[in-house]
Amino acid sequence: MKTLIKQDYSLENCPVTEKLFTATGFCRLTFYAPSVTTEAQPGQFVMVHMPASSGRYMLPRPYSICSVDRENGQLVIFFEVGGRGGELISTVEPGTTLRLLGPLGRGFPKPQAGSLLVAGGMGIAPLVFLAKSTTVPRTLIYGSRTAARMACPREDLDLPGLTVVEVTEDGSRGERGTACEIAERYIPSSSAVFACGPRQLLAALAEAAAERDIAAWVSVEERMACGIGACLGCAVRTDQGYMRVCKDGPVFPAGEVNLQDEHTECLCQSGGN
Amino acid sequence: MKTLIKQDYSLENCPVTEKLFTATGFCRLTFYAPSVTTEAQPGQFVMVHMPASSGRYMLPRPYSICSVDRENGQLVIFFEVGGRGGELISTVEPGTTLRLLGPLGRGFPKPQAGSLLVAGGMGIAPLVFLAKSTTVPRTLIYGSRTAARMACPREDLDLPGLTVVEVTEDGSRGERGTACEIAERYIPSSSAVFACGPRQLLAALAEAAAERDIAAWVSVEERMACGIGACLGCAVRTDQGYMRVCKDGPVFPAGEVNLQDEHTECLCQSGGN
Amino acid sequence: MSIPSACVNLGGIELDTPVLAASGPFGHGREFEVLLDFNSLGGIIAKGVSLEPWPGNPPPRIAETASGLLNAVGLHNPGLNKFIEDDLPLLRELGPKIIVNIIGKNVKDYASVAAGLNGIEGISGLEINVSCPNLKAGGLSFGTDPDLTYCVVAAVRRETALPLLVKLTPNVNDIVSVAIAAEEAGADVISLINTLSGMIIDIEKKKPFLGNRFGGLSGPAIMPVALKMVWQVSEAVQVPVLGMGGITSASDAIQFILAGARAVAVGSGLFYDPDLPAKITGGILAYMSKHKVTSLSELEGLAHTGGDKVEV
Amino acid sequence: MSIPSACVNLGGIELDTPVLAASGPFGHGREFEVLLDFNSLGGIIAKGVSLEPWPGNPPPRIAETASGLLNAVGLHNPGLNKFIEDDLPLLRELGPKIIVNIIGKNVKDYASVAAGLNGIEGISGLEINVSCPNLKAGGLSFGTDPDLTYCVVAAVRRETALPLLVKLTPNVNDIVSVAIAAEEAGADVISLINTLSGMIIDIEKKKPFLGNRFGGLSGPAIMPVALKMVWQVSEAVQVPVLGMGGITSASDAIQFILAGARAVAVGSGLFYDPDLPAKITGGILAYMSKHKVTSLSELEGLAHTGGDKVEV
Ligand SMILES: Cc1cc2nc3c(=O)[nH]c(=O)nc-3n(C[C@H](O)[C@H](O)[C@H](O)COP(=O)(O)OP(=O)(O)OC[C@H]3O[C@@H](n4cnc5c(N)ncnc54)[C@H](O)[C@@H]3O)c2cc1C
Ligand SMILES: Cc1cc2nc3c(=O)[nH]c(=O)nc-3n(C[C@H](O)[C@H](O)[C@H](O)COP(=O)(O)OP(=O)(O)OC[C@H]3O[C@@H](n4cnc5c(N)ncnc54)[C@H](O)[C@@H]3O)c2cc1C
Ligand SMILES: Cc1cc2nc3c(=O)[nH]c(=O)nc-3n(C[C@H](O)[C@H](O)[C@H](O)COP(=O)(O)O)c2cc1C
Ligand SMILES: Cc1cc2nc3c(=O)[nH]c(=O)nc-3n(C[C@H](O)[C@H](O)[C@H](O)COP(=O)(O)O)c2cc1C
Ligand code: FES
Ligand code: FES
Repeated sequence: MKTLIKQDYSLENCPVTEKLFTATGFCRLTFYAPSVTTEAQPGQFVMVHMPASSGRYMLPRPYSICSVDRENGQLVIFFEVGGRGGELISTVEPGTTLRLLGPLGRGFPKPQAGSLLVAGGMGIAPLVFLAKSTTVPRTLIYGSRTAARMACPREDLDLPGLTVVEVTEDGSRGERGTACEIAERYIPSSSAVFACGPRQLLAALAEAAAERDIAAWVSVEERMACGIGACLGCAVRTDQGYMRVCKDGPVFPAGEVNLQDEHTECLCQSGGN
Repeated sequence: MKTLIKQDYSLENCPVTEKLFTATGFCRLTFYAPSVTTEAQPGQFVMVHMPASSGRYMLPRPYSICSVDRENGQLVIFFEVGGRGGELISTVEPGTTLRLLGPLGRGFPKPQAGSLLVAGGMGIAPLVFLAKSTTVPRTLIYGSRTAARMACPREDLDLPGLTVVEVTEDGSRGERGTACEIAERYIPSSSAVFACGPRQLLAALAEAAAERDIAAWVSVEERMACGIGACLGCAVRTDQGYMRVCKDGPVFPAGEVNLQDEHTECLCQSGGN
Repeated sequence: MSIPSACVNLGGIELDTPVLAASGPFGHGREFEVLLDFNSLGGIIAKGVSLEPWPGNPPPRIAETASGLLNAVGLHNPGLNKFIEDDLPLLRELGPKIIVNIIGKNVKDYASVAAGLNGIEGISGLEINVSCPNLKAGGLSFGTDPDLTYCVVAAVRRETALPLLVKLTPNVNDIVSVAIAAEEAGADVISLINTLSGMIIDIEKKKPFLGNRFGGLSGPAIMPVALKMVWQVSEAVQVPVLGMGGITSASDAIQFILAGARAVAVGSGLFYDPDLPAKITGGILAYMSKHKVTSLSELEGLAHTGGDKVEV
Repeated sequence: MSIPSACVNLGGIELDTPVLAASGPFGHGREFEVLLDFNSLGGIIAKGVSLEPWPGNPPPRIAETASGLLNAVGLHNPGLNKFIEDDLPLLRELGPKIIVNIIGKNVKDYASVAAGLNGIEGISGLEINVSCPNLKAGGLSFGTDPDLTYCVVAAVRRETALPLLVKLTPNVNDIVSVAIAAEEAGADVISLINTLSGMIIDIEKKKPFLGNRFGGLSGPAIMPVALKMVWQVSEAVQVPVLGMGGITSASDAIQFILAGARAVAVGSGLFYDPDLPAKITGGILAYMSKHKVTSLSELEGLAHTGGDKVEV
């Protein structure tokens, strides 16, 4: 008979040690969270609970681990203040605490020399951690609609061995074009692709990599409730049926996950849990 | 044909100018609210809306006007932080604003010499305003369970012509007993009674005053939604059927309002608006 | 590109904006007079009026719940005659179209209220509230049964030539069958939803908090339930739908329109913010501009066909 | 005075505390292992299990609403065999009593799941989820009809000697008649409520947000609705009631007990705070001490008789 495997995440009250709005609407929060940092791997994420003082019943929100300082137990998340949850989280001041559940999910494999990292918009968050996890020669394409939304501070990307290619759709910073267009130029000469961003970007990259038989890994997002694999709320369609983004992902081999998910037929009239 | 009578209340964003916790759990908030203070009469109240930042859907809360400084447009409310609404309101800091709807309801008539004012607990709030509205000789009985809950600062009651009698149930401050017991001693020699506090207190005072044919006015509380007489949510049983505490009250002639309201038969299975 | 228009025709009632005040919270409008910009309201649905005065329920009548409001006012109203004498003249002067919500304890009462409003100036429509307790059926409401709903609506239809809205209760197995019954009986508009039945308990006093024990739940808490019913009913009936239940923003209102509502009503949201109708009307117009839509008919029910397939 | 005890007997199942994990949010418990003090949980109701694996609904499956959670997981589960092999062994080790929630697309399926669980160690009871779509009746759920409910419960009753909970859907006219049907068919406990049916719409994409369009609403938003149904059902049936729907505090749980519940279950509240069971159990004991009550049976349903009349 199988015995229980202890999970390696925990839910802890973690003090915020630093807050920075790196651009209008983009917030970088640092926590003292040694319970998370010791085990955290690039591509993993945390569920951030709402400030207790809000008194509101709201689900915790998933955010990628953007970087860790293991020695000092510091953990960084980086997010766009898009909705009510992000807004509430961005109001906390250093000194106060938030509950963090993590580290969660399966991260990226270790990048080899010649790896191509592709970030669309906030998809940069997990790729910063990934880029920092090695010093082999590697390239990061960081794409965004426009310069104002290129919120990740440039210093965060000044890493040994890392070539950074910036691209904006309107050409307001770096090259003009989409991350995908630029990436397609680099893919043929890359050893593997690691990507995070909008679904269309991931889908296009997956296709381009598959054509050339290059391994590709994508981090996907889905609405979550538990974040730990219990509720089956964060399903994504894969070759093996629905899998859980929070537990079986968020990083999947690009070829195994359905990235074009348009909704299909619906059976269940009454909703159904 | 009747024409519309313009109402004399308004809903305005009013800056908080001062905040004081007069005792643990008791908050006194001062607003700059000239739209309310010019017309406000003792016994009237305001509906205090929740801070916009709370983002929560919550009804505004009714609080008596505790005093006004008409010249400077200052309005004071004084409340016990009992529930979620009061808690939120008590978190606002001077400089921020809250929406106030007021002045609302019918207040007390003008007290003549020899009037007896009786306050039970937070019932003190409207009686401070009433006591301040005149200088004729008058007596205020201020009762509370215990000294720690006697939250109204003594200075607020140092008024020309006002005799203050403090009473606590445990004798920890002033006389020992209930406000009602003490009031019964004063009623025979009083010209009229003005009271605010728990229902049982009001009921007992109403009876004692009626026995001696002394006019008595009570301010009653009921759960409110609109505060302006529209929704019929704040009904209290009176001689003329249900009346609205917010519009027909909160001050009623003691003899006309049912102060013992125990619930009666319920017809409506489905709730019914 | 031409300027978007917020006008709609709600079952024969021309509205300048698709936002109405729902029956009840607004009372008879007088009290909100100074708080609200009446240009932003297409119509006002007066609080339920019965033939004779109804006393309403014992207090407390109001309780707050998580993102919701529980009320047990009990359809307290002054009765038809006083409504016509005291309230209607004032209502008429406010500007928006007036719709009178009518209630009764039996079919005849409903019909009599409708008849009593014939020939009275300034009424643009009637809304039948079928959520009233049916005294013959042990207090269960008419609106839980398609046949009873048909009876009430047909009886009122015989008495009035005014546009007829029928307001359904959500406390049912199958809202669609009730809506179809109402339509067959002559409804020009289906209004939904009324409040969900609920209660809370005072754990210190160890008894129900509300004087009537049970109350009706409104507010944002119920919005997903309301929206689904609007979706289902608008698929099943030909007449337009007036959607309501928990609307507190333009984005909420737009959800109802995309789900199939011709117009929306705001109830308990008014307690929270009397500027809501103005904000909603403004927000709908802004959305129309952004999405390059000039008439609300282009948005009505659009979510059923997956509106985004064509646009960028 | 003696120490209050939180033990209850729920239809033959002895629970150390009256707080259970509701079926679904908790999955099969494994993931919550490190987050939760299992001493504070009287029982765990496993997520719905069907005879064959069910794939569940297309994503997105989760949306947040005002004080509520809308889910359309679609009863995704690995099927009976895998449940017995993979999940049950782990569940058994957690400590609390295990109740298995069973689902089916027709009466036979329900019965087969029950039969398949006979003789398996470590199961203290079965909970029939009658909210499943009945494929024969166009997808309407079994639980909206008393007769269908009776059929399902009776069929499962014939297959099992375990205590039988029947979990009702709130999307009905009259919950009482369904509860009575379940009792007559052999239910030992009535569980209520399951989620309210609802939806939300993405106004940018102009289509329903959830992959399945419709979902089930849970969380504090629905608590008043749940509480009223517990009140009504507990008056009408002899068997105990397991109350749930929106419980996020001890005071919520106490409201359910005063309304007539023998025990309570916590569902989506666990997402918000895995410490809830501990806080609720602790809060109930504190309330019992304060109110000088040593057994929960003294509180069960007390609000029906106006419990405060005797005390000070
Ligand atoms: C594993 C994972 C890692 C993530 N990492 C980051 C990160 O590092 N930085 C960052 O900015 N965002 C990240 N996200 C997305 C982030 O979780 C959502 O933007 C956030 O939950 C939105 O919450 P809100 O309350 O601010 O907005 P809401 O009010 O909830 O919604 C605002 C918008 O966000 C979208 N949204 C909400 N939740 C999700 C979700 N789970 N997935 C996709 N879209 C969603 C909604 O569709 C809506 O348009 C991640 C998501 C996942 C699943
Ligand atoms: C005309 C009027 C004037 C008032 N003046 C004052 C005042 O000057 N100072 C003051 O402290 N309080 C006053 N109250 C009572 C005050 O409105 C309530 O205590 C307040 O609404 C509670 O809100 P909450 O969110 O803090 O508590 P909630 O979480 O809403 O409830 C906490 C407790 O307060 C009680 N409560 C809530 N609303 C009311 C209400 N409308 N009437 C009676 N009890 C209620 C509840 O029964 C509950 O026990 C007044 C009430 C009215 C009707
Ligand atoms: C205090 C109150 C009184 C109401 N009175 C009536 C009424 O008289 N007739 C009616 O049809 N609906 C009545 N309703 C229901 C509302 O019109 C509306 O259907 C419901 O509140 C849902 O909308 P909301 O969430 O915007 O409030 C009342 C609602 C409230 C809160
Ligand atoms: C994600 C999720 C999955 C659920 N799955 C089931 C299920 O499999 N079987 C069932 O009977 N109820 C299921 N439910 C309903 C819950 O058990 C519970 O009845 C409902 O959520 C109300 O309780 P709550 O407000 O505490 O969540 C599910 C609920 C949620 C939120
Ligand atoms: S969020 Fe619950 S399983 Fe992934
Ligand atoms: S609170 Fe609406 S009528 Fe008094």
